[in-house]
Amino acid sequence: MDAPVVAKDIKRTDLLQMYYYLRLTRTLEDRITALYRQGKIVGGVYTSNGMEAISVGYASALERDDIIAPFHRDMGAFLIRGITPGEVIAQYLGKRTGPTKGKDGNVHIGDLKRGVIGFVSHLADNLPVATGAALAFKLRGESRVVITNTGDGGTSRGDFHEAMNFAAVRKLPVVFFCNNNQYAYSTPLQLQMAIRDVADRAKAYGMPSEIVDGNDVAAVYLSAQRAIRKARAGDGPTFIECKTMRMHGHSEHDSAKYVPRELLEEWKKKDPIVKAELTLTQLGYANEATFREIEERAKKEVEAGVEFAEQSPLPEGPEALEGVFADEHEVKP
Amino acid sequence: MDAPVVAKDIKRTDLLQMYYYLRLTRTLEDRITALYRQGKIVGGVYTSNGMEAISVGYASALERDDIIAPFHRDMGAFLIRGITPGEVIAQYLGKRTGPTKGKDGNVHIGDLKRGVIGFVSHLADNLPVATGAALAFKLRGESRVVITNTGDGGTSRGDFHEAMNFAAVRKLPVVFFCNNNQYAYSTPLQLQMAIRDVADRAKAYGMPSEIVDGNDVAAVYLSAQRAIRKARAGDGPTFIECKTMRMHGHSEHDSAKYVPRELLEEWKKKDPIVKAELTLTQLGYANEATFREIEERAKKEVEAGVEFAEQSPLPEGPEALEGVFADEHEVKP
Amino acid sequence: MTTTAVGREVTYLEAISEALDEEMSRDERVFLMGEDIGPYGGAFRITEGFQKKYGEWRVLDTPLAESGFVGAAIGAAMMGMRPVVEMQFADFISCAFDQITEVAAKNHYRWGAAVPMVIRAPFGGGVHGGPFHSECPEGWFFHSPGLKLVAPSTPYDAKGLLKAAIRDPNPVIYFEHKFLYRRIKAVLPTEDYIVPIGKAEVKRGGTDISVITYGAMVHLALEAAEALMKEGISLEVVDLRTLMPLDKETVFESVRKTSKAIMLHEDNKTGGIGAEIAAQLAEECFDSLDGPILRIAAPDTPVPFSTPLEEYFLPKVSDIVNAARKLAAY
Amino acid sequence: MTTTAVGREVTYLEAISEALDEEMSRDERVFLMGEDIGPYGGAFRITEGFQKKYGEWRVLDTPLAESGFVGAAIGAAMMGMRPVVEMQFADFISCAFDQITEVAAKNHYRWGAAVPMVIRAPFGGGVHGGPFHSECPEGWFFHSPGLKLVAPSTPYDAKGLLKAAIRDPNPVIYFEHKFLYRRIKAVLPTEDYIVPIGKAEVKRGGTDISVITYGAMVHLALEAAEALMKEGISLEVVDLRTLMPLDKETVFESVRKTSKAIMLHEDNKTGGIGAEIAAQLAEECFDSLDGPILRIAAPDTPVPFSTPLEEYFLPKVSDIVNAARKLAAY
Ligand SMILES: Cc1ncc(C[n+]2csc(CCOP(=O)(O)OP(=O)(O)O)c2C)c(N)n1
Ligand SMILES: Cc1ncc(C[n+]2csc(CCOP(=O)(O)OP(=O)(O)O)c2C)c(N)n1
Ligand SMILES: [Mg+2]
Ligand SMILES: [Mg+2]
Repeated sequence: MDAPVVAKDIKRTDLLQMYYYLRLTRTLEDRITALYRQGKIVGGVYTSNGMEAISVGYASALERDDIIAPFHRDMGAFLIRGITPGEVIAQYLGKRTGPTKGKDGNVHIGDLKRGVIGFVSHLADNLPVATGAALAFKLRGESRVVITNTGDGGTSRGDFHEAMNFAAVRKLPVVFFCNNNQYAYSTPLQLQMAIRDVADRAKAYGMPSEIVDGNDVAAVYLSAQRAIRKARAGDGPTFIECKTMRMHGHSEHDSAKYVPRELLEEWKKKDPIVKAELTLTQLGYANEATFREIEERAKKEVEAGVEFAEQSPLPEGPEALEGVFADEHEVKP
Repeated sequence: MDAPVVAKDIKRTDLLQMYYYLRLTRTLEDRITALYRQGKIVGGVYTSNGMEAISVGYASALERDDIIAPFHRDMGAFLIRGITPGEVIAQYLGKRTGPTKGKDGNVHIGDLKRGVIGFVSHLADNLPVATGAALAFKLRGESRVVITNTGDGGTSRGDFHEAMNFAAVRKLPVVFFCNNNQYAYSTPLQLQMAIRDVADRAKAYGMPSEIVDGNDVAAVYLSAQRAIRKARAGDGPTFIECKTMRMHGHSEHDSAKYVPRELLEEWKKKDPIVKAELTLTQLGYANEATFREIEERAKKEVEAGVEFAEQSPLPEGPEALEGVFADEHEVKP
Repeated sequence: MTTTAVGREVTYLEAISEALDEEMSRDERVFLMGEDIGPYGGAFRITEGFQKKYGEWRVLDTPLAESGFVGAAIGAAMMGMRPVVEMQFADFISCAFDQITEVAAKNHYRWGAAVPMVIRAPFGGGVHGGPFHSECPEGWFFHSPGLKLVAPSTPYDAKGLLKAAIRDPNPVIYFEHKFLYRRIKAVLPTEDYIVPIGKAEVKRGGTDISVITYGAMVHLALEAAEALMKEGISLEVVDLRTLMPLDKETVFESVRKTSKAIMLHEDNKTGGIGAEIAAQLAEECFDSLDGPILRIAAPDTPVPFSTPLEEYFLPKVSDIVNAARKLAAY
Repeated sequence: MTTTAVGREVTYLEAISEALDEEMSRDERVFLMGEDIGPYGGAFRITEGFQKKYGEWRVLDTPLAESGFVGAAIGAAMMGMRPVVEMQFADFISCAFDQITEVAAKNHYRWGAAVPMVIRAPFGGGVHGGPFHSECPEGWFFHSPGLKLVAPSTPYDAKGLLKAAIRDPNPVIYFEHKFLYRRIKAVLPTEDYIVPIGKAEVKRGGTDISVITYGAMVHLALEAAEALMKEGISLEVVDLRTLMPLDKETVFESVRKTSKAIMLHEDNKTGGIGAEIAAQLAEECFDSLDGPILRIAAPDTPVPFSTPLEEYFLPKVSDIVNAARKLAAY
C-alpha cells in the first residue's frame, strides 16, 4: 500500500502531531549528539536516528493510562508520554532534575506517573516485566494495555522467549514491538538468527504478528492501533516487526564501519521524516511552511531544554546513599 | 504409515536390540520403583514409563563417538551408552559405585567416557551445553553429533531458546529431541504454551522439525537417523517432537490425580513395548517366545544389578570434600 | 488450605499456608504465581485448595520459566499488585537471578519504582535432595543491595515474617526451610500478627558465648546449648530471622555481653552471611571480643547426595559443642 | 592485535590482548566467543584483528544471549576445547548466572567432568557507566564452590593471569578492570610467562598496617601508602590477584606481622570479599590482632551514574588515609 493510502485513515491533527514528535525527537537527539561531541555528556549516547517513526508511531496510538516499557531507541515515546526535552538532557548530564535524579543515565528513564517503565540495560529484561504489568491490568479487569519494544538483538535472549510465551498463554494485553534495524551493535542479522523476518519468532508462541515499514510513522501507528484494540478487547498479544535501519553508530563512539555504505545510502532515502512530509503533502494536510514552522518549534523547545538542563543542579554526593529501599507510601495504590 | 511399513527399513537385529533395551529400561525402572516403595531409595524416583521408545530410539541411532545430553526420562539412552543396571541402581542408592560416586543421585548420571553429559536439574540448562559440544566437533572438523532431549515443559525456558537459536545460526551438528508427554509435572500443555505442536517452536529459529509417534521405537529411530545424517553432513540441527504420555506420576510420590483417567487408558493401548512386539511379530522378526526370553534376560540383568548395587559400599563422609576442582590430567585431550 | 481452630498446633508448613491464605483474604492485591501451585497445590502442597478458593488467576500456574514469572511479578508489583511467587525449589532461583538482582533490586534506587513482591524459596538440605534440591542461595542475594531476605526458624516466625514480607514495599526473598516443613509445630495466635522484618530474636539467653544463626540451624544451636549447660557453658542463641537488613543491634548487644561469638549456618562457609557478621564484629565490637570469632558452616562444596556425604557436609550439634568448648577454654 | 617489540610498554588492555593472541597461537584448542568480538574487535577492542588472523570460527560472534554462549562454552570445554568467552560488560554476567553456578561450577564435583573455560568480565566503576555498566559482580561468584576468580591490577598480572586462567582445567572468571584498560602501562617480558592462580603479592612492604585489596583499588592503596609514609605510618599493600582460591598464607603472614588490617574493595561492602577475609583473620589470626579490622568499600547501593554520586560512592585515597590514621592511633 502507498503510504498516503494508509495514512488517510488517520486524522490530520494526529498525523501532524506525529510529525511534530518526529521532528522533536530528531532535533533533541541531534542536539544531544552535539553536546556529546563537546564533551558535555556523562557516559554514552544512543540515538534512534532513522528509526524515530517506531516509537512515535506506537506511543501516539496509546491512551493516557496505558504503559510503555521501552528499549534504548525509543526517545519519541518518552516525549509523547510527557518527559520534556529538558528532563531528557538533564538525565544525560546527570542532573538532579533528570527523571532518575542522577542515579541513572541517558535513556534509562522511568516514571510510573507518566506510564514509563524504566529501561534496564540487560536487553529483554523488561519484556517479562511488561507482561506482568499487563497481567495486573487483566487481574483487575482494567482495559489498559502495555507496549514494549526490543531490538532484533534482544530477541535472542531467553527473557524474550519467556515473556512472549507467557503473554500468549495468558492472552495478556501487551503488544511487543521489535525494532529490526538489522544489526545488534556490530552483529548483522544473519549471525543472530537463521530467519529473515524476526516476526517468525512469534510462531513459536502461537502469537499473531505483523511486519510493517518501520520508517513510515503512519503504518506503525495503524499497526499499533490494531494490536492495541485487540489487546484491549481481551484478544491477547501481538508481535510487530518494524523493518528499519540504524543510521548512527551503535552509540556515538562507534563509527559503524561494519555497515556497508550502500545500505545506509539506500535507507537514507527512506528517512522517516522525509516520508512523513511526503505523506502530509500528498494528503494536502501540510506544506513546506508547516514543516519549517514545526522544525523551528522543535528547535526552540530543545534549546529551552538545554538551558534548563545546564542550569539544573547536580546531585550532592551523599544522595548516592538514598533510595535503596522504598517506603510504603511509594507503592502504587 | 503403519508401524511395520516404516520399521521394515530397520535391520532385524537392530530392531530386536531396541526391543531388548525397551524391556531392560522398563524392568529396571519398575524395579527401582519397587525399591522406592520398600524405602530403600535415597531421594526421588523419575521414570520414563510409557516413554521408553524415545531414548531407546534415538540412542540406538548414534555411533560410539557421538554424545548425548539427556534429560530426566532417558533411562534407555543410559543403558545403550553402556551404563549398567547395577550402576544405575547404585546411583539411586547413593553408592560409591554409581557413576557420580554418591555425589549426585538418581538420573543425574554423567560419564564422558561413555559419551553422556550429566543431567542438571535446572531444565533446559544442558541444551546450550549440547550446542557447545556440537560446536567443538564442528571446530575440529569431526563428524560427531550430539543428541539432547527436553520435556515439553523445558521448552518454555530461556535456555531452550538461546540454544535452539545458536544451533540454527551456526548449523551445529546437534539434534534436539522433545519428549512431549503433555504435562510438565501437573501443568497441562495448554497452560504452558499457546501452540498444539511443540514442533512449532522450531519455526522461530528457522530450524526444520519433525513430529513422530514417540511410542513407536522404529519411528523414533528412523527420525533420529535422518536428523543425525543431516547433522553429520553439515546441514545443521533438527527439532524432533515425540508425542507421548507420562504413564507414572511426575515422580513416585505423585499420584497424578490431575491427569484424566481416560487419557491414561487411551495411551495405555499405545504402550511402546506392546507396539514394538506387534511390529516385530508383523515383520516376522520375532514371536512370543523371543519376547519372553528377552524379558527374562532383562530381569536377570536387573536382579544382578540390584545385587551389585546393594553390595556396593557407600562413600565415606570425608569424600564429600573431594572433587570441587579438576586437575589438568582430567581435561579431555 | 489449613484452617486452625483456637490453640490448634500447626506445622511450619501450615503456618506458611495460613499466612498466604489470610493475606489473600485481607488484600485482593495479593496473588500467587508459580509452577504447579494451582490444582496440584504446589510441590510441597502449601497452596492446596487455594485455586478453588481464589480462582485460577489469583493462584496462577505458570509455564516452566522462572525468569519470566519473576519478571512478570516485578511488572505486576509496579502496577500496584502484591505478587508472591513460588520457586519449586530455592535452587531454581538461579534461573531468575538476573531479574531479581538487576531489575527488582535496582528499580527503586534507579528511578523510584517500588517493587512490593515476595519470592518464596524452599531451601536447605537434610532431605536427600542432592546438589540441585538442597541449596542455600541466600549468600548470593545478601550481596545485592535493594533486596530484603528473611529466613524463619519456627511456625510463629514463618507466619509472621511471611505476612510482613507481603506487606513490605520492597522485593523480599522468603527462605523457608524444607527440613522444618513437617518437623516442627507450634500453637499460633488466632489474631493477625506480623513479625517485623529487621528484628533478630534472642532464642535463649546465655552468658558465655553467642551463637548467631538462622533457619534450621537455630534448632541445632538450641540443642547444643542444652547439652553445654550440663558442662557449665552458657550459650546465648540469636536467631537472625531477617538476613537483610541485619539486626546489628541485637547481635552486637549479645556479643558485647558474652564477648565470644560463633557464626553458624548451613550455607557454604566462604562468603556466607557468617563472614559478614564476623567482619562487623571484628570491626565494630573488637574491644569486646575475648576470643576468635568461630564459624561453623557447610564446607565449600555443592550439597552431596548420598546419606553419609550429606551428613558429613551438614553442620552438626557436635560441631557446635566442640567449638563452644574450644572458645570457652580460651 | 598488539605485537610488542622487546621492552615496548603495553597498556593493561594490550596485555590482555597479547595473552589471548599468544594462547591462541600456542594452543589450537583455545577459541573465543562473545558479542561483537569478530570484525568489530569487541566493545573495548581487545580482539581487534583477531578474526582476520584466526578465522570466524575461532573468534566467534554470538547472538545476544549470555546464558546460551556460556552454556556453549561449557559444552565445548567438556569436549576438550579451551573456550574464552567475553562478557561485553561484567554486568551482563547476571544473565549467565545459572549456567555458571549450576552447570560450570558443579560439573566436576558431581560427575567428574572438567570444564576448562574462561569468562572475561570487564568490571568496575569510575567510567560513568551507571548501574549497569560499572558493577563488581565478584562477590556473587566468590560464594559458588567450583569457580576460580582472578582480578589483575597491572599489565604484568593481566597477561600472566589470563594465560594461567586459559591453561587452568577449571572454569575461571577473569575480572578485568575497565578503569585500568588504558590508564596503566608496563614493560612486559618478551618470553612466555604465567602468574600462578592462587598467589597474592605483597605490592609494597610495610610494618604498621596491612591493606588487603585487589583490582583498581591496589593503586589507591599504593597512593595512600606513599602519602602515609610522610606521617610515619607504614602500610603494607597486599594485592590478592586471585580471589578464589584465596592465598590465605600471604594474607595471614602480612597481618601477623603488622597486626592491623584494612580490607579494601570497590565492590559493595556487605557480603563482599573483604568480609570473608576479615572473618578468616578474626577466626585464625585473632591473637595477632592489635586493633579492629577495618573495611573500606563501596556503600550498599547500585553504582550511581552522575559524577558527584559516583565519586562519593567509590572508595578514595582519603578513606584509606583516614582509616589508617585511626588504626595507627589504636
Ligand atoms: C544482556 C545484554 N547483553 C549485552 C548488552 C550490550 N549491548 C547493548 S546494545 C547491544 C546491541 C543491541 O542490539 P539490538 O537489540 O538489535 O538493538 P539496537 O541497538 O540495534 O537497536 C548490545 C550487545 C546488553 N545491553 N545486554
Ligand atoms: C528450571 C527448573 N524449574 C523447575 C523445575 C522443577 N521440575 C522438575 S521436572 C518439572 C516438570 C518438567 O516437565 P517437562 O519438561 O515436560 O518434563 P516431563 O517431566 O514431563 O518429562 C519441574 C517443574 C526444574 N527441574 N527446573
Ligand atoms: Mg538492532
Ligand atoms: Mg512433560
